Order: sequence, then C-alpha cells, then structure tokens
Amino acid sequence: MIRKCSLTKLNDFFAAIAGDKTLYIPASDGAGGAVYKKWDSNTQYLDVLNTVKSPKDFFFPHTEDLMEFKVKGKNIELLDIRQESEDFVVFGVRPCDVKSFDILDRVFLSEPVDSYYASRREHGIIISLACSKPSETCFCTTFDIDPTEPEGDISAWKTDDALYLRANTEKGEALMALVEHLTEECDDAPVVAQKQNVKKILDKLPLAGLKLDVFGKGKTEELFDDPAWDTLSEACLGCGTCTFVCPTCQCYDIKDFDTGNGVIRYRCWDSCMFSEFTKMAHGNPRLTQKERFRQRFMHKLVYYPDNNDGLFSCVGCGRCLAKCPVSMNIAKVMKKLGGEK
Amino acid sequence: MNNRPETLIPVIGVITDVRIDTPDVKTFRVVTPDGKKAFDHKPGQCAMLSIPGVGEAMFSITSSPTNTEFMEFSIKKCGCVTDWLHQAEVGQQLTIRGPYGRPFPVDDEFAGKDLLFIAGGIGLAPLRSVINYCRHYRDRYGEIDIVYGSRSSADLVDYQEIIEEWTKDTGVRVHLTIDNPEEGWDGHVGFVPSYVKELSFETNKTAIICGPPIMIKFTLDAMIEMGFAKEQVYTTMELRMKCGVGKCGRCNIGSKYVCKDGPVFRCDELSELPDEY
Amino acid sequence: MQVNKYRPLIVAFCCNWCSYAGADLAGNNRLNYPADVKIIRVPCSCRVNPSFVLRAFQRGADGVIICGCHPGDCHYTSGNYYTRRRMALLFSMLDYLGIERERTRLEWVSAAEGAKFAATMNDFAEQVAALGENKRLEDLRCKR
Amino acid sequence: MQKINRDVLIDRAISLLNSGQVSSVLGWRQGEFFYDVTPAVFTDENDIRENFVWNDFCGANFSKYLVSKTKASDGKILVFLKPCDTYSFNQLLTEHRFDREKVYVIGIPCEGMVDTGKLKAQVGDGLVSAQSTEEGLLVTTLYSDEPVNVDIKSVLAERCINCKSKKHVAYDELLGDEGQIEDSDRFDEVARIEAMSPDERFAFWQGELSRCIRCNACRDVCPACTCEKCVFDNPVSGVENKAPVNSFEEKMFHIIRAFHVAGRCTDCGECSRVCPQNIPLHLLNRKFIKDINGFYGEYQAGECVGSRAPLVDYNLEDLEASDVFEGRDTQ
Repeated sequence: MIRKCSLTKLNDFFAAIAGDKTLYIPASDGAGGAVYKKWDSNTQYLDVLNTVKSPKDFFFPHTEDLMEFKVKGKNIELLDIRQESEDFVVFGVRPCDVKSFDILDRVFLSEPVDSYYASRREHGIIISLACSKPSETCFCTTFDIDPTEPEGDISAWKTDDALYLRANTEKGEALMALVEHLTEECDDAPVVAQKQNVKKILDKLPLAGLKLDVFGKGKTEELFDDPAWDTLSEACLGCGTCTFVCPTCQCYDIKDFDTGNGVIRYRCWDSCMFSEFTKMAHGNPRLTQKERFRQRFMHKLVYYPDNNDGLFSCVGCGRCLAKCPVSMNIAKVMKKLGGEK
Repeated sequence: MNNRPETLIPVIGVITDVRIDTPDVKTFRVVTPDGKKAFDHKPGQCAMLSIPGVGEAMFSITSSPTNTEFMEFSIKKCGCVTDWLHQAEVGQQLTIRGPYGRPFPVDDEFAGKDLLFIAGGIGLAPLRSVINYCRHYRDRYGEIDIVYGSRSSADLVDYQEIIEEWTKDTGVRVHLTIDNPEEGWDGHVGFVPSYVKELSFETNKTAIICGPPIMIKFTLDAMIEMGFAKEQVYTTMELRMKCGVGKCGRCNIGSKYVCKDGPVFRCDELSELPDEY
Repeated sequence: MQVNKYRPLIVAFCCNWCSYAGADLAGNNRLNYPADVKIIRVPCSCRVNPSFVLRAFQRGADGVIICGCHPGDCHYTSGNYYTRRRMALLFSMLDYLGIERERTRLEWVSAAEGAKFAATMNDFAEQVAALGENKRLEDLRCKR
Repeated sequence: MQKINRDVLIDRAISLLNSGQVSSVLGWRQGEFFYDVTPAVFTDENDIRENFVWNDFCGANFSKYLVSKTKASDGKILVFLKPCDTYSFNQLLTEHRFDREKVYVIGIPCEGMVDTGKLKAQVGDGLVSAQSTEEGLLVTTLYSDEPVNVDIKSVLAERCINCKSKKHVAYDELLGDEGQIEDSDRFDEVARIEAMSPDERFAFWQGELSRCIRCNACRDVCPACTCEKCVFDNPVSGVENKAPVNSFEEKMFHIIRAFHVAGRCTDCGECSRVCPQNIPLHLLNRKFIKDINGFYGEYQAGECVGSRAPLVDYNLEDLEASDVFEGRDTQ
C-alpha cells in the first residue's frame, strides 16, 4: 500500500521523524557535493543522485573506537566501551546503496558477528529513494538492481509534487505510523509513470551494456594472470579514493593510539590500494601497484562472489567513476577484461 | 551491548615464563591473570597477541592442546610487536584473543598415518603443537619422523625438548641438520630439502612442512620428485592480519582467507590458489 | 587564595648549545620562570621539525616556543638560519588556519642569557595564559 | 578549444615511435565518456590512432609518472607537457628524480582545462557528449533535448582561470606557439582569507578540512611528493595515520604535507583537481608561495633546473619569525 506526502509538507515529515529518532538526510557539503547531515530545522534537503561518501558510514564508520586500555607498569586494564546504538533513520538512500548493505551484512554479520556493526544495523532504519535521474556513470542494472524499485525499510519515490512511500518491514511500518497524519493513501499511478520514464533513460545510459560474463565464482584462474592488469594499473596512483567512496569496500585496519593517559584501540577504513596494506616484517606479497590494483577488482568481481554464492561486491553506483583522479575504474576494468576494449 | 560477544575484544594474559631458545627466538608462557589457560585450541591454530600501544599480531600457538594449563608461543624477533615482546619480563601482561584458523586434521586425515614433519628455523613453532599432540596420543598414529634444520645449532628452537623428550619416544625419529659445519656438531650438515632427499622416506607418509617460503618450495619440489603427492603434504601459512576472522580483508590468497580458511592448507589446495603469498 | 587557576602547558624546544644552557643558568641564578614550561632538549633548533610543534599541541601544549642560538652563533654554523625560515613560514601558516599566533614563538637565547631565558618564558607563559586553553589544535583523544 | 589539434600530436608521436627515437609515449587515453581520460603509456601505433586524446579534459600532469616510468623503461619516453607541467618537470629534475636523457619532451600549448564538476553544476548530470567550439563547449546530456552551449571560461578549472604561465620552461620540441608568463590573480583568494578575522579563518578551514577522507590522492598525485616512504605511511614516524580521526589529524596531515612541499611546489594545482571532496588544497600551497615571495623574494619553483629552494637556503638578513605578522594586524 502506497501513501503520499506532499512536498510542501516535506519539512514537517522530517520534523515528525526527527521528533522521535535521529534523522539523517542528504544535504549540501558546501563544496558542490552532498553529505548525509543530521536533520534539524535548518537542514535543507538536497535532491542529488549520490552523496560523495556512501551511507556505509552509518553502519561501518570511517573510524570508530573499539576499546580502551589503561596500562600501569606491567598491568593492563581493558575497558569495553561499546554502547548500544540508538535508533536512527537515514532518508534518501539510493537503491544501489541499499543493496550495498546486504553486501556488507554478509561480511560483518557472518560468524563471528561484528557486534559494533550489528548494533548499528539493528537500530538503523532506511528510507530508500528511487532514482528519477540516473547519471551517465550509473550501471546498477548490471548487478540486477532496479533503480526504480528500491529496497529498504521504507521505499520512497519523489515526483515533482509529492513523496510516495511504501513500508516494506516492521520497522518501516512503525515509522510510517509516526508520519501518518502527514500522509494519505493514494494510488500508484505517478510512481508507475516515473518508473517508465526512468526505464527509458536506463536504456540510454552509456554503461547499460556492461557485461559480467567473464566474472564471478571460480574465475580466479582465468583472470588472475591476464596481461591486461599491467596496462589497467599503470596509471593508478595508489590512493584510496575509490575505496573510500565505495559503498561496498569493507577492509579495515585496527590501530592503537596512545593518548598519554591510556591507549585507544580504534578501527578505521583501510584500502588494498595502499602500499603497506599487506606489508609484514618479512616482506610484502603485493609488491607493486599492479598486484594491489588487481586485488581490489578481483575481490569485487571474483573473490567475493566465490564466497557469497555468486553475489558481486559492486552495486554500480558510479562513485569511483566520478572520483578517480586518473579516471581508471571498475567499468573500464570490466570492459577490458571482458575483451570489449 | 556488553552482552554481545565480540571477537575483537581480547582477554588479558600474563607472561609467566620466558625461555630463551635461540639468539632471536624466545618462548613465552601465557596464562590468564587467575592462572588458567586463556582458551582451548587445536593443533595449528593461532592467537592474536597484543601490547596496547604497540600493536597486535598473529602467532601460532606452539604448545600442544593437550597441555591444559597454559599456552606457549615461540616468537622470533623481527618486527614492532615481537621486538617489544622480546624485552618483556615475567609478569608482563598482554592481551590475547583466539583461537583462530583451521587446525591440522590431526583426528581425521592424520589418524593412523605415518607422519613426516619437516621444519626449518622458526618454522618448528607451529609444528611443535602438532608434534606434541601426536606424541601425546602416540597410539593413534604410525611412525613419526621429524626433520628439522636451522642455520646453526644455536638456532635450533626447542633443542632441549627435542633431545630430552622427542628422541626418547618410541617410534619417533628426529633428524637434525644445520646449514654449515661447526665445531662440536656431529649431526648432519646441509639444507633441509637435500637432507629430506637423502633420507629417502617411504612415500606413504603424510608430511607437514613449515619454514621459510624458499625452504617450503624446494622441499616440496624434492618430495614430489621422491614420489609424494601434493595431497599428502600439509603446510601452514602466514600473511598480515588484523581481525583474524576474515573481515579486515588483507590476508587473502585469491578467495581464501589465511586467517579463517587457513593457516593450514594442503598443498593441492594451495596450488589452486593464485601465486600471491 | 585562588584555586584551580588555569595554568597553560608550554613546551620549549631548547638548543643544546645555547638556550638549554641558558635555562641552566637561569636556574643557577635562582631566576624564576613558570614550572608550566616543559623543556625538550634538541641538538640544534633546526632539529625541530614542524610536525614536532603540531605534535606538542596535539599532546596538550597550549603554547610552543623554540629557542636557538643567536644568528651567527649556531654550533653547526647555519642551523638556526634554516629554523628562522621554517618557523616564520609555519607560524604564518598556523595563523592562516586561524590558530592564535600568540601560541608560537621563536627566540634566540644564548648560554649566557639566563636572565633573558627566564624573562622570555615568563612573558610567553603570560601571553599564552591570556589566550586560555588551546582549542584549535587540540586532539580530544588526548584529553580523555 | 585547444590550439593544437590531436592529429598533430598523434603524427609526431607515431613518427618518433617509428623512427625508434622513443620507445613509448606517455599520453592521455580515451575513457568511457568524453571527459574521463586516463594517463597511459602507448607503444603501439594503432593504439595511438584509436585511443590517444588531446582535448579540454586532459588535466593530468605527467611529470610524476616519469619517475617510475623512466625506471621501468630502457628506451626513451616521449612525454607531452603542458606549460604548467613543465615546471613540475624541472622541479623533479632539480631533485634528481629521473634521468633527463631518458625523456623526450614535446611542449604543447594549453588553453586551460575544464573542471567536470563545474560543467555538471552548470548543465546538470547525465553528460553524454561535448564538442569543442571556438567559444566553448556544445554539451548534450541525457536530460536535455538540445545541446547546451557552455562558455568555456565558466567551466575552466580554478588553476586555469588563474594560470600563472603559458610559457614552457622545458622541452626538446615545441608544437605551436610559445606563451608568456601570465599576470595571474592566483594570490587573491589567499589574500581574502588572510584578511578574515582569525575566527573566520578558523571556521573556513575547519569547514574545508573536515571533509577530508584521507584518501591520500593529493599526496599521491603531487609531483613534489616523491618520497619513497611517506611519513604518514611510516609506523615509526610517530605521525603515521590513515584516517581522519578528528579535526587535529586532518590539520596535521594537510599542514605537514603543504610544508613538505613548500618551496618546491610549482602550484600545478593537481592536489585540488583530484580531491574527491573538493577541498581547495592549493590555497595552502599558495599561502606558502605567497609568504616565500614576500619574505625572501620572488621564487618560482621549477622555473629553472638546479635552483635552490627557499627552505634549503637562507640569508643573513632574513626576516625574524616574530616579524612575520608585521603590517598584518587582523586579529
């Protein structure tokens, strides 16, 4: 059942949710991009396709403190500083990003469950938002994601005059109850119309024909020694831009910070593109940028599917296409290895 | 929240004994502050040891699971954490979490077999727990041969235990070798791979190899030449690790994570993986 | 008596060949300077990497002062000339980022200038105390 | 529109390649879209004909690639350098980062490069094609029925609007006309920030730097950042970190990075170009350049090979650190 909320009441809609739970919405970052900001009455909703950083931050933050130690002489005291997450709502998550949560879940919620992630995941409520204007960098359909039919606790469609909402889960139903007075039952004709319009655009997208044939489960042997890796990786700077804007990259580092009166053990995102990612006391199994570059794409296109029933670890959000300093990205890798270019 | 289990949160351990094995290897005995063993493990499994502020690193547990009182770790001095550990004294606390990884199949594939252990240098550390486990349950296995080589006699880890215990067991033969001749050494001199060939073992044995990558490579070549199949040979790997449970994403060889799918691999499994270790 | 009066933490990088001895002399002459000044001895003022200054702030310093030999008197001939350029640029950059310019200082203090050392430290400590706690270059983790 | 046509570059590249004078060509490779060109090493004539591009989107500065590519190659490498790239080229030579003998430089004039972010802001998302015209670009998008005419000046990258020089300071061969050192307003923005109150300056930089995600793209692309091992990657340096844990770490990284390249930074602007968060990092580097010019006399890094960078030089009469703020009393 679909309900609609007039866009003139959008702020009331946000206020109603924020009155009960912390709400995050996409807003301007002041530099031409978008970022999820905690809503208050001054926060202006920004209708953009993608935020610069993906919403994986909500469940797997860029940095987080894991535990603390107090060291006295030879003795160590361990402080478990974990706190159960509070309920929060994220509004405007695009269908590709919603799918990325499933990909992260399979890593963090598999045994042994990552309690930091699990706590936030259980308390997070996602209001997804269907895409009405895909960008030329979009290729989510390659991974069987329908940008007009987003998953999430509540699915939303935004037209010129209204926000259409459909609860998909119990959490979503409960949230819908909060905004019942601002919404009304309606038929889904405008949503259907929008879907049809977007489908037409999808066919025109430059990356619409991207193929996955040569990737997936069990393709390590065919792809690992492909000579194309040399040319593909030659421009790579070894920075972490692709990794850090990626909604599905999940590698992390655990580091200690000595504050002078204790030690904080924290976790932060790490990138397989960094030179010291696999460096050990006795050497490094991935010595050049080629190996590191290969690792990132093999992980997304072969290793992850190997371990997760063929599911790819890419959702086609296009962030890396837009942000790579040398414009080398997964689409080019897929085409080249697929023999297209 | 605090009732959710979390593998990244360690327990406190105390070093109760430090044994100097070789000029750069020390063996640390670790228990919890109340004197118990921190957790049970299987032969070949590893644990994450850390010194807050210095770092955390994965070490194989050298003591046998049959030892229910404490755990031992033989550690070579080669990086930040190991440097720090080497200057630690008895009574020093550290943190420990585990056990991690797939153990040696001591109760399945190994059962009833003749076993051939081949180790080089600090490579004996992960094998020691298996060797002692097999010695403990001596009747479950056939003959045991142990080939162990090091740079010099001073670099032989656990020399005392080898001489005083292992060599005295029935059905256990120990073959020691060192790289270069030295005064007072009347044992074998030469590299491990060629010594293995010289000893010309029956090819019905199950072999377990650990040592420097180059030693493993040449020994494996030698054994294949002797007629061993890759399916008979096991080894244990090491790559940089942070989480220990296949999530932090750095210890993979192809789609296998050394921390959870390994560290023990059968050589035929290993040869199916890309050459990136 | 006022309790809990705010006392700034000051880190002073002192060249081994001049101001470190100057501090000694100040002590021998029973000249007072604030106990809040923590001296770090360096072989030459030019040993002070800009990251040392930032690290001092991170670890809770409210002011950082670098003391070296007078121009022309460097034990290594020219170290302090490099320091002069580096610190001029660093201080200017910190100011550009909106960090109070009174929190940093470079002074030339010779081994014979015990009185100047004490006076400089008194003056600097007062200047920093007037600014209050360092909030703009702090690392909250270090204040837990 | 660029003054030199792509075909001229291709012809020169192929003739040098075929004559054996060079063994490879460092150039821009066509991407999936019209704007996403990738730096690439070409060795094949057909590859060059098909995929070599030269247009308003070839922003990448190749100088730094020469450090690794000359090491990996036995033969000479042909490299195309825009005027601003030649400054980085000279600076790297000054620092002995590669063998000049292994490089053949063709200088090409540059009319400025387009900032795709600005273009998207103007014509909207869904860029499909762009055609260079005399005055600008004719852009089509997924959502516009008619091509949109875009004034090139309105979408040029900041570094190109404030271009410091169209003169090539290093080349073996020059295609087209030599340009001049330009009168640029590149320090205006620095001066504007200097004129703010400290509180405003602090708020400005806090806002900008807080977006940093520590991807290290600015460092990895910077032609002046050629350390084998960066302090921020070195666990024993004491400042190693790979995460923007808090506002201190963000400042620490950017101050120290700017300081490390102070006096060696040629102001090529790559750091700001690659920043995924659009942090105006060039404003940190330009502050140092402006200060150096003001305190120690005009200095342009990379203008000539072998010049002594201001931070490894001194004058007996240098300004005292305490005099830095003289005449600048904005408090």
